[in-house]
Parts: sequence; structure tokens; C-alpha cells
Amino acid sequence: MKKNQHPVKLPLLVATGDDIVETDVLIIGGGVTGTGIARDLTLRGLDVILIETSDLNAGASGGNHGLLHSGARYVCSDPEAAVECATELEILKKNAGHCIEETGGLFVAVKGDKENYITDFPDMCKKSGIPSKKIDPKEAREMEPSLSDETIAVYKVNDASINPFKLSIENINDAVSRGSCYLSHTRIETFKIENKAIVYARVRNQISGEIYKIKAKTYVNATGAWAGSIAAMAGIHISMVFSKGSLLVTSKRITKRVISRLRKPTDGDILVPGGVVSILGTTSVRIKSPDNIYPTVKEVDYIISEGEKLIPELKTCRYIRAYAGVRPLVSMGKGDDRDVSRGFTLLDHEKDQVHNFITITGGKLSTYRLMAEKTSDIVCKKHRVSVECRTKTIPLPSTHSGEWSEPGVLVNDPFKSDALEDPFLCECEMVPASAINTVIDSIKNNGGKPDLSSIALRTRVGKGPCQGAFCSIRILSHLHDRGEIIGQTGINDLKYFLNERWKGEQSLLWGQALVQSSLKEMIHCGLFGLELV
Amino acid sequence: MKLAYFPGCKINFYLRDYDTSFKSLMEKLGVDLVQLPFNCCGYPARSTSFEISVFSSIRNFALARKYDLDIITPCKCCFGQLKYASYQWHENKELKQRMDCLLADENLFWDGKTKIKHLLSFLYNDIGVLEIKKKIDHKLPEKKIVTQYGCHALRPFTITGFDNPHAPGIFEELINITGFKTVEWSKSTECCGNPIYTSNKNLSLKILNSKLKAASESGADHICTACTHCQIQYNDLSFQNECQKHNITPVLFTQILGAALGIKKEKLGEDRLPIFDLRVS
Amino acid sequence: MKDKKYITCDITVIGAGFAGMVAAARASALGLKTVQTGNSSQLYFASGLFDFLGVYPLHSRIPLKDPRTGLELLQKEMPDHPYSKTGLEAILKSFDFLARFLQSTGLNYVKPDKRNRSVLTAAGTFKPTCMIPETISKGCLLKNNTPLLLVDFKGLKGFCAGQMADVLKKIHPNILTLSVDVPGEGGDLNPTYFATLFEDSSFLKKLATQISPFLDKVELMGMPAVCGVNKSLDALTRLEKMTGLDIFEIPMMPPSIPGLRLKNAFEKKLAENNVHFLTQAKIKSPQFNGSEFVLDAVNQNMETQIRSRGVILATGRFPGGGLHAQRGYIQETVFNLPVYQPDKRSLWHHINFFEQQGHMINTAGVETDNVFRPVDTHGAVVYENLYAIGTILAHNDWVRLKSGSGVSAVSAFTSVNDFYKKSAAGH
Amino acid sequence: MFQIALYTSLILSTAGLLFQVYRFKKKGSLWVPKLKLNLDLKPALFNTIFQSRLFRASKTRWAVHFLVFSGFIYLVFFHALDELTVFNLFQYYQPTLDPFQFLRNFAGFLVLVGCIGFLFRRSFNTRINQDNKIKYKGIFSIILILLVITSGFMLETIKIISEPAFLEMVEDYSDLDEETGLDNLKIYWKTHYQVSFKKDLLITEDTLERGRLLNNDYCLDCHSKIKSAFVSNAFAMHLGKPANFLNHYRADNWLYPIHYLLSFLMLVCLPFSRFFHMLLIPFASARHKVTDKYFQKKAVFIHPATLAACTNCGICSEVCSVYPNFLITRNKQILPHSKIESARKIIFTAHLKPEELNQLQLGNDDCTMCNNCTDICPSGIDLQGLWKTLPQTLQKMGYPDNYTFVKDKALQEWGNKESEKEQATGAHELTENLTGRVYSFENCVQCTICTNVCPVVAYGGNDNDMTPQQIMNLLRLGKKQTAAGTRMVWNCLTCYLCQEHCPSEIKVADIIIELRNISNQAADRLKIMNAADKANKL
Repeated sequence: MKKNQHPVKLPLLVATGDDIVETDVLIIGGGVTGTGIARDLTLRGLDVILIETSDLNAGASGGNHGLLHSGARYVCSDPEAAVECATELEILKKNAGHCIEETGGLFVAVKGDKENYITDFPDMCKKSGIPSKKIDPKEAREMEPSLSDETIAVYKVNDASINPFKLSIENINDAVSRGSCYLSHTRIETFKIENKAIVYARVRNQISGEIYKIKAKTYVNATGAWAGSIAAMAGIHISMVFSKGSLLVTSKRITKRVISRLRKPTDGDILVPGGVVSILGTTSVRIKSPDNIYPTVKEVDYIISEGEKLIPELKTCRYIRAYAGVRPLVSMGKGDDRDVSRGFTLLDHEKDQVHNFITITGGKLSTYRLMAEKTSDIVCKKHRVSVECRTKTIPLPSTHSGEWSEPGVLVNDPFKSDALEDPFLCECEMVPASAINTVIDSIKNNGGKPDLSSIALRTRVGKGPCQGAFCSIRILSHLHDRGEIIGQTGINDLKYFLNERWKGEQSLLWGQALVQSSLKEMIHCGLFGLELV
Repeated sequence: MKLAYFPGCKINFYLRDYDTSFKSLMEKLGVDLVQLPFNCCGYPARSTSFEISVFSSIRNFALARKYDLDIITPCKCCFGQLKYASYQWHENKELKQRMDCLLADENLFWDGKTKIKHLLSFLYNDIGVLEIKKKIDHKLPEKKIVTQYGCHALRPFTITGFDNPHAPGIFEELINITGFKTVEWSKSTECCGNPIYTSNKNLSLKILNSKLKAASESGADHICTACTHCQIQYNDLSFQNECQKHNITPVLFTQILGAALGIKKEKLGEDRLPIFDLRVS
Repeated sequence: MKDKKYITCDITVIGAGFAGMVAAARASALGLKTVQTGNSSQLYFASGLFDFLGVYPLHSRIPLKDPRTGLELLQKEMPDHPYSKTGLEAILKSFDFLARFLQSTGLNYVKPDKRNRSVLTAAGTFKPTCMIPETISKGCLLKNNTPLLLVDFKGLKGFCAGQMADVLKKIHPNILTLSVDVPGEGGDLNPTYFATLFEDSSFLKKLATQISPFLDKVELMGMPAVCGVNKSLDALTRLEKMTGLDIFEIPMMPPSIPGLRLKNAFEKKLAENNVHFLTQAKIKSPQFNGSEFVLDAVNQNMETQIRSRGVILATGRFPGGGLHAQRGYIQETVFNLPVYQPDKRSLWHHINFFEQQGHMINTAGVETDNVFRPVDTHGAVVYENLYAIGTILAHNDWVRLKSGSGVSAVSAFTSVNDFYKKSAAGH
Repeated sequence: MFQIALYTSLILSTAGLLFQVYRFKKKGSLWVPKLKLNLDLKPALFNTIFQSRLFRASKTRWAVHFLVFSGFIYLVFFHALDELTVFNLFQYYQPTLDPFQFLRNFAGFLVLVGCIGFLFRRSFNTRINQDNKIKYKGIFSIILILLVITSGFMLETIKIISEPAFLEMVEDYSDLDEETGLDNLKIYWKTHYQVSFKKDLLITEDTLERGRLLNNDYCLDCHSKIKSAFVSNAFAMHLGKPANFLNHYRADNWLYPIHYLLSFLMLVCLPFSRFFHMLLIPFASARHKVTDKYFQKKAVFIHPATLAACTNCGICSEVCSVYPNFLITRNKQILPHSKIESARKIIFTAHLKPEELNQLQLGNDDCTMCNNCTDICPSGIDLQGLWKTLPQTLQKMGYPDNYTFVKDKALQEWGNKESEKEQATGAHELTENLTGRVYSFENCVQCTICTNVCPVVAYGGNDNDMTPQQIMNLLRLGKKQTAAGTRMVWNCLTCYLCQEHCPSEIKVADIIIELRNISNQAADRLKIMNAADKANKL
């Protein structure tokens, strides 16, 4: 392993009492948009602080398919978005290739799907300039043997899959290495508003409880589903609608390509391969609050029953976990939330009488860069900075600490030489201690505190079949051994981590997954009695 | 009783006494052994090709089938491999067809009816401990002995069906009737290290050494295996350099039982232990 | 054509987990001709601690000091719980039998006391349990002020003395820790192999030297439960003599060495008792012909037809394969017995993993009469001589109640006794 | 001319022998350490004279070979070298006298029959014919023998029928002419000695009787009854008309040089053809087996002279334990008789293609060291010694055994070639395909029991990398080739402890063995690719 590739160490922000930290731009929200903006602005020479109330990709950025749309899905409903997707896809392929797997995609119609949608599809693609190619169903079944034998029409498109965690990690790593600052577990308490502008933001470190102020020239609200509540702190009302989408992760990769149902977008009609697994989704359920969401049994069953029409194997295969994300929609209309707007909402609150506050929300993963670009444009205008956006041209560098978020990554050489000195702490996904150490260092460099959850976010830890049953206690021991955790917090940390994992499993526990989870309960409740602590 | 004798590749030139004493033992027990032009059991080819290994075994079965004989072998590795192949042959239709074709080229065929027996399971199940006990007329001195079961006969149980793989006992029973006393030790079901002797001698010897250590800690004088390969491992290697400190002498099961049954010394092979001269009647 | 074998016996125990082992032990001790099938590796998951009743009522979230008080309440409130069918005396008797049986194999357990024992676990928590191996027993001497040394081994994953000390600090401030570099071994230590090292005196000596700097500072020492496989108590005593400390083992996550010791003990003794063990054999299409069960135990290469007057179903829950969950419902896998279960899957699990009442799926299982014969939905006995024992029983969330071994032992004990009594009367 | 031919051929033959000795020495010094010759003469003598090893191997083949051997020996000593042997022993010796005349014919007949037997076997023996290159090896020598013998018989036949020869003899040994009853003698010789006369002769009982008396007077001392030359006589009887023609052109005169020239050719060829085995086998069967000393001295081959003693008889392949391997892979280099041929090529000419070398390595790897071939080898070559040393040789040449190859290969390099291999593997290979089906390993609950019971993990230390459970995880993560390249896969003892203990009843050991198959195949491909790369660079 190349040890000299750590991100540049930042001077740690020591903020006590009423200390004020000053910066050009304060970005709130560490999803793909937030980290994207951070990188974009940093590249344009601005000084940026990004704060996140928990950790990277806690919201919709971490709760999606990881699909880079070719645009074909939107050709009927939203041709404009379709074109955006297509252009962004090309840019990302060029600049962030290490986060992307160019899988290609198939749009597949099965018996019973609406004829006119199928017949219109190629024309609509052509209109939006999105390449698609008709494929004989028989040939398609040779390409993807798991497709249903009731397949009646297939089109090949350019869909790709992307690892959103890696994307955010690399974005923020690049921003930090260029002098910006990322503060995880930091929550906005209040905004101080004077003269139609925010003077400073009072923030609180969620772990240590420290409260301090960050003074910036401009404040960007990139909190996705929470955009409304953050804006409310500044006295601005945004009408938000929340739509929950649940997704299922299979234990193996079922198809080589992205498979979408060739029909009007609805539930359970996309299967995206991600490394060694496939992700099936989604649903669309209106919810009241974006907090504390998890997939329900009903949703899981519904997604499977829809998905199995496309790929029968989905009925019998093993699922590892389910998760949910919230689509933040700034809505006025009615009907299916998918119809509302998959395009993004960029609000300059100058019109709401707060001059230095911008909200960016909505949108989709595929266009995150564009959203960041547009937001940054406004910020730059306010700062009178006339540098062109550079994320179009400068490739996203690949760093070592981002590597382990990739499923199935193996740094091969250590196995031969250092296997003995470098034990696997997570056996399922084969994450060695050295990788955990790299990630711990990177978290600490970013001013965070390494614990089970933050490590799990940046690695594959806990994402394998055992869902934390074995690795959690091993990594906890490791953290204690390294002195990263001292005192009682360890057990609470363990419980929190297991519970977070549990939210993603509880809805799909049957067959072998239930066996695995029973084992987990036997260890952590039966032996360790954690439920009593 | 008439059985086809499957000697395995190694016995003839590396463990001749085992061969000699095995034959004498079978003669004594009234078993006619027929020697057929068998080939390798197929175990060594397991590493390179599934198909070859199964075919090698099936060809042996077919040869025995030609004379309508069941097969007996004193080697546990061969036993395990033949069992494994017959299982695969029964399970896998495609394989069966392929084997049929290959056999037909040599005017052979196999219908799955040939059975494979190992020396121990044959003595235990087909002849019976009591029956053998009756024939024993020379009690041997109460020497302490540890037994090594041999992996390929014992496991996987669901294929070999040899003995309880976790707590096997037939070997002990068969030895205890001779006057020798088996001693319990922790590694009776573990591997002797022979399978990787050629590829990784270092590890093979380490494993052998750990076994010898455990055996000597149990207080035994001898070790016995009833498997050509394991026995070769102990016979040839346990006296090498690092293994020498453990005072464990490997002995052949067929010689022990043969001696107890009163088979003449000369018929038990050339290399005999002095204990056979100390029979207690 | 697979090899076919035929066996006739008095009783067949399906399952080789803890309950199955106890049943086979009891049956063979009573002189019944016994056949056992299953996969004994499940015992690697056993902690080696025999729980009676650790927590009741669940919402109290307080370990029971005296299991009897909990038992009384439980019998009152949960009439369907297996304990409610047997009573205290049978439970104690079964523990007693178990202790004697294990003693005969050289595995010593401390007999049950009136009070539950608190055993320190590798997470630094305490587990309320009843009967424990002698090697663990001294951990119960732990008092607030006893100076304690916790030892871990580099390379033994998932056991960190520092972490335990951190957790314990609140109630036990006087803890020192030591992380031992195991001589001659590098990298990952696998418990089963590591445990065999403790049977070697020279290794113990080296270990003792590493501990020696602490000898005058502490009185008690805790170490992971890896002190020897077959001669654990012997090894522990030797180490105690070398150091002069009281030493106890701390159970850690699977594969558990105390579980392995149980496995070895049972397997050895049962083989000696002539229990015919068909490992990994699956029972296919069991039938009852009016007087006996005809079971096909199917292997990869062999089919064994077992004719047996009685059958004990000890196949366990989901990990053991006794119960299987489809997406919508739970099935019993061998006899397809009716399974008591929540109405729909959404009720199976609670969204909180550590929900105090436990997950509803854990109360699912086979319902039985008072001698553990499965009953159908109308409450009628399914087969005269079919018994279901162990964790497969319904209404027993053993993980949360900490009642696993107790229920397994008592149900095994009671059912075999019942079968024996009946067959003795019949003859 | 006879003298010139004789000496030339003797010189050539000696030179050839010296050259061979020199070559063996030179090649020997490359491959074999200096060890005492350490000969064991008794078995060698026995084997040389009676071919005792061949007798043990195959009675029929021994019988056929012994026909040739005994006949040939007789002809060499009592026919070709008659001036040195029989002349001195028997004062009255004449080649045309019985028993010599009969024995010569008989010996020739034996050789003839034996040689036909040789040819016959070559066309029908199954295992040796698997390698066409070897099938016809040595056929030159057989044909040469056949030619010599046939030419001898032809010469004799011609001499029998030859009128000019008859007349010359009459002139030399009698004073007979037309008047004194030469015709009568002619008539007698025509009837009893098959001489073919141009002129028709009137045969009556009277003339025949007179001829008999003349014959008694002049010829009988040197000419036994022609019937005893049963082969040539039979030819002569059936020759018919062409006889006159041959007589006219004095066929006896030019067949004689043909016969001895062919014989001399044999002499010349002695060191360079199959005939050489007559000298090498005694040497080979006198040498002791390859001992540990060889290995300690890091010798890599058995003595080249021993190696050269192989006659490609193919008996070794008939007893080969791993013949079924050949039936499936069709790799000739599994069969000992092909392997030894390749070994000879390596040592003497060093011209083997990369594929051939690789095949040889693979074939030799299949050998179970059962010693059957060595035990049976009629030439007494220590074949097993060769098989044992061959891997070292091949490793030096860049064809290590797969274990060493995989061990030395970085896992990374292994992984890089993954994609191209993916296409090549799995095609039409009959396997259980456990590694290709997710359900065979996905039920793993990560309990590490397999790892815990594994002796390789316990004792492997630095020799080992992954644990069985990690192998299962690699498979689940889609890293089949990487898994196949781990040392665990190669160190596995196949003791099945893991499989027996797995609570999820995953066929851990079977999967690992299957991975080893995959690894083997991958190693083969990589080795050939590497060799091709090297060749390209050169």
C-alpha cells in the first residue's frame, strides 16, 4: 500500500466558546451536491467550510440506486432532464471514471406492458438525442440470461452505475486537499440575521457538544430533504414534499447491465448492478418527515413482486439489506411524485430578503455536478468571482481512503506478503486492518471522530451478509486497541451501529438472511446481553 | 469370498510389507483376492481435473465389474476417491454419459453396482469384530498405540459413510482385540500432511510433527494408520531430522492383526517389529 | 442407486445441537438404542454456559438474581412457555443429569446455585446464567475492589482487554490490562488452534513470564475462553499454579471454545454409549406406520432407513434448520408440523434491534403438550411418540429470556423420560 | 573392395561409438553430477544374455525378441565371423555343410520371423501408437535387419540355382566335362540341388543314379543336402523362369556385395540407430537407481547413456497408472514412453517447442510415482528417477510445476489476467461447477469454523495466505481467479475437516479443490503466454 498518499493534513479547527471561524462560503449538507459544490467552489479559489449534521451521504445521496441515467428513462416524462442526464453522463465518465462502472443498460418490456409506450420509445429517444438500439429479445436473453422469458422488447442504452459514497468521499477529499474544510457531526443551531443577510451561523459539534460560530460571506443550503427546515431557520418558507423510495440489495450481482422496465416509470422497475451486488428499486411513498425512515415489509414485498416480472430470479434470490432514501421535491402539483419534478430547484433567497443565502435541493444523482455548477455560479456572482466552472474539465482525483468504499476491492499484494500482520477485520467484504487504519486517519484528518458508523460509511464494513454481526465487535476492539475510543462510548457506539444495520435488514429477513440475523441476535443479545445495557 | 484387490499406486514399491501382510491377512480370513490391471484411483488428478479423477476411478470400477467383483483396498485415500467418484457418477447425468463413452472406447462399461470396501470397514462390517476375535490365538503384548483414521475415509461422511467422523471407533475396536491397547489422543482424525508433501514439504512436515508430538504426549509407543499414504508419511518421514525426538514407532495394522491371528512371520513382510517375537499366548 | 442401509432402533434424535445431544445422552443412559442425525457444529455457537432464566419479565431489563422468582412469575403469566409445562424440579433434575453426564467425560461444571451467576463476557457486559464450566467460575468472584488483570492476545480478534476495562470501569475501577504477544505465532489467531497451545506446558510457562510483572498488583485474572480444548481445567489450574493468581475464562463470540468442549464431550461419550450418529444426514419423507416411524436419512452417497419407535425432534430454529422461513410464513422442516407464528411478516421483527420485548418471530415454534409432544391446531397430539425439544419450541424467546439451555435440557430430559416410561410399561 | 568396405565401416562405427561416448560424457557433465559408475553386473549380464527383464514384462514379446536376438547372434558369430569362430573349431567346416547350412537358414528364419513380429506389433499395439512420432521410431533398424537377412537368403537362393556358379565349382573341384558325365552331375544337381540349367536335360533313372555317384565322389564332402537350407531351397524351388535370367546376369556376383555392404551399413549404424541398444541396455541395467545423493547434489537428470537405452518398446505405457489421464487430456507426455523421448530431446538436441515443454511438465506432473514403469522397463532404465528429476530440469528451463508457479506469481498479476481467462475457463469442462454457482457458497454465515479447524491455517504460518472462509468470501465477491491464485488453494490438504464441520454444510473442500483445478488451468495458460512473450521478445 502506498502510505504517502494521505490527504493533506488540515490545521484542526480548535473552536471554543465564542470563537468565530471565518470563511468565504459555508455549505450545509454533506451529500453529493454539498461535496460537489465544495469542490467546485474550491476549484474556483474560494475558501469553503462544509458542515454536515451526521456524516457524508446521510440523506438521499446514500439512499439511491447509484444509477447514472443515460436519460432514456425521462425521454417521455421530462425530455429536458433526459438531455441533461446524457450530457452529464459523458462528463462524469471522463472525469470521475474511477467511481463509475460503465455497465450499459437495457430497457426491457415484458408481456402485458403497454404497447404504445414501447413503440414510442425509440422515437422519443431520438428526439432527445439519446442513443438507443433495438435488440432482439432472444439475443438480450443471451446477454442477460436472467431476464424473463416473457421479454417482448429490449432497447440498449448507455446507463452506468456509480458509487455515490466514493463520489462524495473523493469530492470532499479533493476539496479538503485544496484547502477547504469538512466538519462532520456539526449541526446548525441558529442563523444570526441582520440587514437582510446572515451574519453568522451558530453550530454545534454533535459529539463533543461544542458550540461555535461560523461566519461566511455566503451560505449554501444543500441539505436535500432538510432544505425546508434549514431555510426555516433563516425565516424562509419552502414548500417541501417528501417521497420515500426503498431499495433492496441482493447478495449477488444478477445482471451485468442496468435493467429498466420499458414503461412509464413506476415502482420496482430498475435493477442496477453495483460491484458484486444488484440493487432493486424503488418505491414512491409520500411521507411527512424525512427523518427516521426505513423500508417496510410491505414495500419490500411490493418491490420484489414487481421486479420478479422482469427478472424471475429476484423472487428466490437472497437479499442482504434494504434501505430507503427521501426524494426532496419542491412541489406545487398533485399526482405521482415522480411527475412533480426530477429537475432540481435552485433558490437564491435574495428575493426572500436574505441576500447571502442559497438553497439547492431536488435533482438527481446523475446531475449532481450540474447542480453544483449552477449553485457555484450564483455564489461566484455574489462574490464577484469570475472564474469559469472547472469541474467539467479537471478530473476527480482518486485517493486511497476512497478506495475501500468500493465493493469487492482487493489490494492484492498485501495478501501475499503482509496477510499475517494485516488481519481482515471485516471478513465478508474482506476489509483488512490496514484499510480501517487508513480510513481512521482520513476521518481524523477531516476533524471527525472515528467510530463504527463513520468507518462503515467509508468502507464496506458491515455491508456484507453478516451485517455487522462479527465485524462490529472486532472493529470496536481494534478501535480500543488503537486508543481511538476510550470509556463507555464503545458499547453505545456498537449498539447504535447494529441498530442502524438492523433497520436495513429487518424488512427482508427470511431464508438464509434470517439464519444470519438469528446468529447476530444470539451473539449480541444472547451472549453479550446488549439489550440490557 | 472373492474380492478384487485394489492396491493403489504406492503400496507395491513404497510399502511392500503392507501389501504382503494384507494379502496374508485376507488369505487367513478366507478371502480370495483377485489382482486386476487397475490404474490410479484418480485422487492425484483431483487437483488438475475433476473429469480425469472421476474417470480414473470409474475405469477401475468397470474393470472390477467385468469380473463381477467388489473392490477392497487397504488405502484410505483410494477408498475415499473411489467413493467420491461413484457418488459423482450417480449424481451427474452428463458425467455418466461421458464416462460411458470413454469406457466404451475400451470395451468396458459400468452400471454402478460395484462396491468399494476399505480394509477396516470390511473387517468391521463384513467379517465382524467378534468373528475375528474368535480366530485370534496369539495375544500380543499390551503395547500402547494411537490410531490415525485417515481423512479420506472418514470425511466427508456423507460420501464415504465410513464411521462417525467426529468420534470414530471401529479402528480402536479392531486393534484392541489383538492385545494392543489403543490410547486416546487429540489428533486421531486430523491429516498426516502427506497430500502436500511434494508441493509443500515444509508444511507437510510441520503437520506431521504436530501429530507425532501429540501422539507421544499421549504416552503411546506406536502409531498405526491403515492407510498407505499416512503410513508412508510416518514410516518414511517420521525418522527424518526434526521428527526424531518423538519416540513413536509406526506399525502396520495388518501386521498387528496378522500376528495376532497367528500368521507366520515370513508371510507378514520383511520389515517387522521385534514385538512380534514377544507374543503372549 | 445409492448405498442403502437399514437400522432399527428405539429412538431417533433428529438434531445434534445442545438439546439433541442431551436427549441422546439421556436416551443412551437409559439403555435405549439410539440413532442421532444432524450437524454437531451448531455447538460451536453455544457459549458453554447453561442458562436457566436470566431475565423476566423482559421489560424490566434487569438480570434476575434468583431464577426461581422469575420462574414463578413466568409460569403464571406464560402458561404456554415450556417451563410452565415442567416445573422447577424437572429443570433442576435435568441440570443435575447434565452435570453428571459431562463430569463423566471430564468436563466439569459448577452445579446450579440458588442464584444466577453473572458471567463477564468479551463485550465487557455481564450475562446472567445458571450452570457454568469450572474454568469460568472464578469470574463470579469478581467484586468491586478485587484487583483484576484482564489479558488479551494480539491477533485474537474481537477480544480487547482495554475495551472491557473501559466498559467495566464504572463498576469496577481496579482493572489492569495486558496485551500478550503470543510467542511463536504471528497474525490472526484462530481460537481452536490457539486453545490447543494452552495444553502445552512450555507455552504456559512463557505466558506466565509475561504475566509475572502484574503478580503483586492483582489477585484475579480474566482471559479469553481459549484455555485448552480437551483438558481445559487442567491447563487453567497449571497456569494458576505458575502464577499464583485465580484465573477465569471470559466467553467470546463464536466459534466458542467452551462450545467446542461440549461438542467433543458429547460426541465422545455418545459414541462410547453406542449412539449411532449419522452426521449431516437429512431426514426425508418421515412416515409413521402405526407402530413405528420410518425415516429415510439421506446423505449425498447413502440412504439409511431408520425404523424407530420414538422420534425426538431437536432440529433447532432457523440456524439449525428446524424452522425455515419463507417470505410469508414459517415452516417446520422435517414433519411439517404446525408452527405457531405471527400472522404476517411485518410482525416478525421490530424496527429496534434491541427492542426490550424481543422480536415476535422468536416466540414462533412448535407447540406441544406437557411432555413435549407436538400438538396440532386443535391441541391434539400429532404422533404418540414424537417429541419436540429445544429451541424449536414456541413461546420461548430464549435469547432474551436467557433460557436456552434450561429449556433444551428440561425438554430433552422430560421427553426421553416419558418415552422410556411408556416403553418400559409397554414391554 | 570387401576389405575397403569392411575397414571403412569399422572405422566409421568406432568413430561413431567414440562420438557417442564423448557426447554422453559432455551432456552428462551438464546434467549429472560426477558419481561413481557404481555398476551392478549380475543383473546386467542376466538381462543382456537372456533379456530377463523383458521376459518378466511380456512373455510373447520376449519370445519374439529372443527369436531375433538368438538368430542374430548366431549369424554374427557363426556366419559373418565364421572365419574366426567355426573355422577354428571345426576343421571340416564348410558353410554348405550341415548342420551349418541348416542352422544358418534357421537362424535367418528366426530373425525374419522376429522382425515381422516387430512390425506387426507396431501396427497393432494400442498404447505406443498413441504417439505417431514414436510409432515408427527404430523401424529403420528393423528394415535394415530384414534387408540383410533377405539379401542373405536371396544370395543363397541365387547361388543354389546358379549354373555359372555350378560350372565354376565343377571346374575348380573336379575334372569332369561333357564326356565324363558332367551332364549326369548336372541332372543330379538339378533334381536334388535345384540348380537351374539353361539347357534342357533329359532326366532318367539311370542318369540320375550316375549323377549321384559323381556327386558322392566330388561334391558330398562340401555340400549337404540342399533341403536343409530350407528357406533358400524353398525360394529356389519356386523361382521358376526368372532363374535363367538371373543366372545370365550373374546375380550371385552382385548380390554378394549387396549383402555384405548392407551388413557393414548395420555396423556403421550401430552407434546411431536402434542397434545401439545392444550396448546401452547392459549399461543401463547395470546402473543403480537414482538415489537421494542425486537430489542432494542438485542433479537434474539421470545418465544420458541410460536414457539412450530406451528402445521405445512402449511397455512402460502399458502399465502406466495414469493412462486414463491420457485418455481424457490426450496429452502424450503423460505416457512414459513419450516422456522419455522428450527427455532425450531435451538432453541431446534441446529442440522442443514451448507447448511441448509445457505438456511435458503437465504430463510429468500427473505421474503418481507408482514405479510400475521402472519396474517393468526391459532396458532397466530408472524411469522413476527421471520423472523425479525432470521437474527440476523443467523449472530451470522456465516451466516450473504449477504450485511453484502460482506461489511465485503475485496475486495482482493473477488478477490482471482475470478477464481474459474468464472467457477461456468453464468451456466444456465437466465439473461440479461449485465455484460458478452462487448457492454453493452464499449460505456462509461467517462463523469461521472452517478456518478454525483447518490444519493449514493452524500450521501454515507464512506459507499460507487466505483461510477457507475468506476463499468463500472471495468467491461471493466475484473474485474467482484471485481465489484460485491464493496459496490456501494449493496448500489445502483436502482433509475435509472444514466441509465436515461447516454448520451451513457448504462444500468448502470441494470448492477449494475445484479452485485448484481452475488455478492449474490458469497457470498452464499463463505459462504458455509467458513463453510466447519471451519468444516474441527474442
